[in-house]
Amino acid sequence: MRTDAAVDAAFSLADVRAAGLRWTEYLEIRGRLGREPNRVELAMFGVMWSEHCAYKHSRRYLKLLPTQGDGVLQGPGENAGVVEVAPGIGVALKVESHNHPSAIDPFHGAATGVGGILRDVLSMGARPIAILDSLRFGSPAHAASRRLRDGVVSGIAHYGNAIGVPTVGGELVYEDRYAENPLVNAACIGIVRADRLARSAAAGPGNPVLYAGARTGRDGIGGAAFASDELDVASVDRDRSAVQIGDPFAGKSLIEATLAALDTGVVVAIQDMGAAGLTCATSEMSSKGGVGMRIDLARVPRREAGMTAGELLLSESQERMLLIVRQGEADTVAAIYRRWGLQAEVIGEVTAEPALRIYDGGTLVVDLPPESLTEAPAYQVPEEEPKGRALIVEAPESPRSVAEALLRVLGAPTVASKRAVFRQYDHMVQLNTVVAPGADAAVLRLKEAPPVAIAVAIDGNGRTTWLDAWAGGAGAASEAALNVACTGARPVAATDGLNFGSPEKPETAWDLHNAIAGIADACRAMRVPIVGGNVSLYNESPVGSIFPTPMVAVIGVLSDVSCALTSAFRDDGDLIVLIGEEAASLDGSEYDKIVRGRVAGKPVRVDVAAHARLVALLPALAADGLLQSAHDVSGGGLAVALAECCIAGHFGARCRISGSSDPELALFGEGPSRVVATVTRSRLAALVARCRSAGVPVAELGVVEGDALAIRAASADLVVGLDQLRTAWEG
Amino acid sequence: MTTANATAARVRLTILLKDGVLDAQGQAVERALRTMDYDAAHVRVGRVIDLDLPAANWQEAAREMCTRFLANPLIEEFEITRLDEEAR
Amino acid sequence: MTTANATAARVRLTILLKDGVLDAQGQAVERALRTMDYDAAHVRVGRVIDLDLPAANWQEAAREMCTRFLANPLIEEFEITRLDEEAR
Amino acid sequence: MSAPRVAVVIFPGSNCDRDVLHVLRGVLGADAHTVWHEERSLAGFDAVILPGGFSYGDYLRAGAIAATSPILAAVRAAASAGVLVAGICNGFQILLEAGLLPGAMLPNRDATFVCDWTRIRVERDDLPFTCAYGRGQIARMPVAHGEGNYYADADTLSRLEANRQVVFRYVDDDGAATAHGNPNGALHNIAGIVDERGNVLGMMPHPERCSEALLGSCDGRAFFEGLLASIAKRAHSVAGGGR
Ligand SMILES: Nc1ncnc2c1ncn2[C@@H]1O[C@H](COP(=O)(O)OP(=O)(O)O)[C@@H](O)[C@H]1O
Ligand SMILES: [Mg+2]
Repeated sequence: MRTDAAVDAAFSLADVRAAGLRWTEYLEIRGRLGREPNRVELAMFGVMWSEHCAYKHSRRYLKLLPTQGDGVLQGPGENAGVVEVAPGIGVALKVESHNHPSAIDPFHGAATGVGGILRDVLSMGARPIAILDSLRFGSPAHAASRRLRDGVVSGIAHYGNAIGVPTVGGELVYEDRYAENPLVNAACIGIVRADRLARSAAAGPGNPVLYAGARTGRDGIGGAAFASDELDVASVDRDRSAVQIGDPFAGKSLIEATLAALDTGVVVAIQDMGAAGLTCATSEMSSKGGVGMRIDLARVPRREAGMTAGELLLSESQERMLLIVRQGEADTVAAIYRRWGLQAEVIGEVTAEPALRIYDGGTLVVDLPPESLTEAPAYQVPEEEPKGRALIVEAPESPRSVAEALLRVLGAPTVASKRAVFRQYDHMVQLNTVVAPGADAAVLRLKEAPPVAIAVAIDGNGRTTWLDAWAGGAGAASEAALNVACTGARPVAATDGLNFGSPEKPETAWDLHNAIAGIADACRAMRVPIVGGNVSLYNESPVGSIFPTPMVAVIGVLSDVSCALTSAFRDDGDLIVLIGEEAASLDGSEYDKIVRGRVAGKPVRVDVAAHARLVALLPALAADGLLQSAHDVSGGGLAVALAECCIAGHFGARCRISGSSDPELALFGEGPSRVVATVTRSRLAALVARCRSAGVPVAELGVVEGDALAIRAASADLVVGLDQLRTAWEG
Repeated sequence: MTTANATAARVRLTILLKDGVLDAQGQAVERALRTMDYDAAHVRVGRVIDLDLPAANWQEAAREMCTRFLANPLIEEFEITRLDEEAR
Repeated sequence: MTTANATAARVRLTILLKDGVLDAQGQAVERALRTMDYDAAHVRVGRVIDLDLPAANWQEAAREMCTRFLANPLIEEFEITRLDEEAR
Repeated sequence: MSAPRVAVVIFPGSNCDRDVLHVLRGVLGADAHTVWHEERSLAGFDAVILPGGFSYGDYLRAGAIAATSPILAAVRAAASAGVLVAGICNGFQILLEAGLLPGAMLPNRDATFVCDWTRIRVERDDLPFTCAYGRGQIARMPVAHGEGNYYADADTLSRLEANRQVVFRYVDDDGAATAHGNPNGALHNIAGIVDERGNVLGMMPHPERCSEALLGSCDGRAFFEGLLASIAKRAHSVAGGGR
């Protein structure tokens, strides 16, 4: 490998590898600098050029995503995206993964994941108003998976509850592919006045650089590089510094102090110190602003004696922000942080010359052009279409009846009620939660712009993506948007979290490319811009890669919160209709997995144009009062969707599914663009007319009545009492 | 607190964060003690778990459950002591 | 963890719920240990606080701060031990 | 006669302060002000609310560190002067830790945080805090806490019951104080109590979370309305008495 050994290099291959770099990258660094980097500089390149910070393998695919649209105040490129949801009111959103930290320490890993994403949104000047968590674990039949889940859930609760930001939704999916490498993604939504948007580009030579928040310790040193490594057995015994510990108390004080600091109007730029800590914040802020900084590490507040320059620069201690403040105003801002019991120290100043010069007292320890750190090389690796993917999950006994099959699917851990989890999250604090967790999407009223509300949902399906990456990517965006539309909201923006295995495997590269293309195609059709996101690669363990898992969080706007819908059936005698395309398949379905014990075939690909029509139609129907309830058909198919509407509304239903001659397919087949809705008898004709003129299929399914769910599908008759449904679903 | 059962050992597991690991609770308690005018320093807060274990292999069992479940060895250290008699 | 300062005592305060007060955390840990096939019983979970106190009157100070603040006497009891030497 | 002035105390880590202010000011148009925990006086306020949250991270025990805060001396003084003091959730925990109310909070029966709707029965309608409720009325209110399992020794419990200091009790759908209706294991299903004089109240449920129909219940609004009305009435009777 080391063919250039001839050049008398200052570092050995082992040194370079230990810094998380390739030999060719080291040579590139020497070339860019025209000299040898020193040891500290090499380590800084190691974290900044990690996959986590630099998107070396994903950058070229991310270009496929649509990022512009009406109301986008800030697209990708900042700490979070921002979209205008009411005149002068912006909503910031961003998703972030904390998969590897959570595998190593589920509690602290998940807690710091929440803390980190909150600070990304805070960096935009936005007050965080909601959290969503999207989780993947191995089967809960295994004690180890349950422990992991319980640790993660209590970590999210620990941080989110204390900080006073409601966790209003998320996902919880179990697949054995995640047993060794769980996925813990958290998204945060914040609210900000459009004229108060904060940004991260440093400016104004002579302006002080203010460090604010908690002290720096030896936490998470090299975390960013670490998050880009494959998890192997040895990593569990790796240096304790790989684990970051959060302090939600300091985090809450940091939010209040930062918002108060921004209110003074003297903050020029701000960014959180997350992955790669001080290194990342100083180099990104300088590079974005086309300026430089002179920093003195001796002034950095620290928790431990004897910390080296490298440790101070790479530490990922939590609850810290970096601010550029107008000259002469540093004391004003520092006083605000100190009042909240936090550290605030001027550690340097902005310089006109674009050089990042870092001193440790009198000694110059780093002297780099900021862009050399922020502009990492990108890689293109061979892609190869995966062939013949199929899994035998288990060989379950076949059910005696469709009713029994329904109960089994309804009780499957991925489909069943998640109440035991979201009951542990404060989902009501801040007084905005109009529709709480458990619905298709959460609905939050905006006190700043009544009667406007927003709806938020996050979705992803690794099994579908594994079988057909484009279908999985497009499906994630389509389903999240449809969830939002089912509440009556118009989707306006999205953020994507891409969780994949090693991009150096040709099949994974193919998955990544096609999943992103799927997200792009669906979002473009729906006119939903992607305003930010996150990529987590190398989700591998000794037993192989995870299912490729793109997740998409969508936010939508409801112009009048009183029109918000839920999935619950509302009234005896209401008519049940199926709105949307009929296409469905058992390939990749919950039924296939749970009842038939297999994961195989080709799931239905979403027809993005037809889906966009459906997503646009629902909010219009809701605004005109034509719907009583709406619920998208997803995992478990039509039978499960109907059961969920019955359980939520405490009503039974009598339905007939026509069209298919295969009862299993009719009841449990999954397709991406279907909605179970109800309408009062008197409005049925108007509803049907509206669907027809929008070019969206609609079919009558039945009526809300009694205390049992009765479905006739082809040759099968299914009747299950409401109590039985609830018991199966609630477990 | 001690157990009368001769075949059971009363065991105490004391779990503390390693030096250098952020102890937010310890810091908060230290600040509070100082505002109350106590001259306290280097405050660390941890957990203690008292339990009965089969006397035959209490040490081994205790060590294993700490390593596997009760503590995270990356960031925490633990001590195992026997409460109902001198440790053998 | 111990202090080198001759004028400071390294003190451990162990705080446990009184007998008869529901120890929900102890029960949760016990349930979890049992599902992992450990034969654990009578599990109690408490807090441990290690701190430096002036050596001159560490016992008195420790007792006072436990009674006033670190323990809630309605529900908790505490033990005080010195870590850096035999308690005098 | 001026409108009642209400103080909402903010500790670092409080997180329901803005919610209580929203209801007092935004929904009810009351004259409410924030007071930082380092203040030493509550002069000029007719009522003091300690809101929910995780003051000081709830480290050590929920409310324990906040109870040592400077403002607590002022709260104590206000309480003994007869000013109305209400602690909601973390505020209740702080009042217990400060000894302004008897008893203590233990971690919830299930050892996990619980955020959910509960039903509580209003046991007294003759207090300033509950005068807008009917006696025995059942209110739907959310709880959100990890340590809400009220504990007191047997003597204290019987004293509380004998003096009718239990103000709110968790009940089930049938209105009975059963274990099923109890979200956290609190003894005697206690959700809220007052001190002997009746001007210091602590409650775990969040009335501010159910003061607008949009949020699923308006049952908490009467708590704040009653509080404001009784202050106004007091002021009136004092004025009327031509002191
Ligand atoms: N999958 C993605 N799609 C669109 N934008 C992305 C994606 N992943 C990352 N980005 C954008 O790239 C920028 C850098 O991301 P990241 O390094 O994760 O931000 P941060 O450092 O704030 O965590 C952000 O603006 C982010 O929104
Ligand atoms: Mg960031």
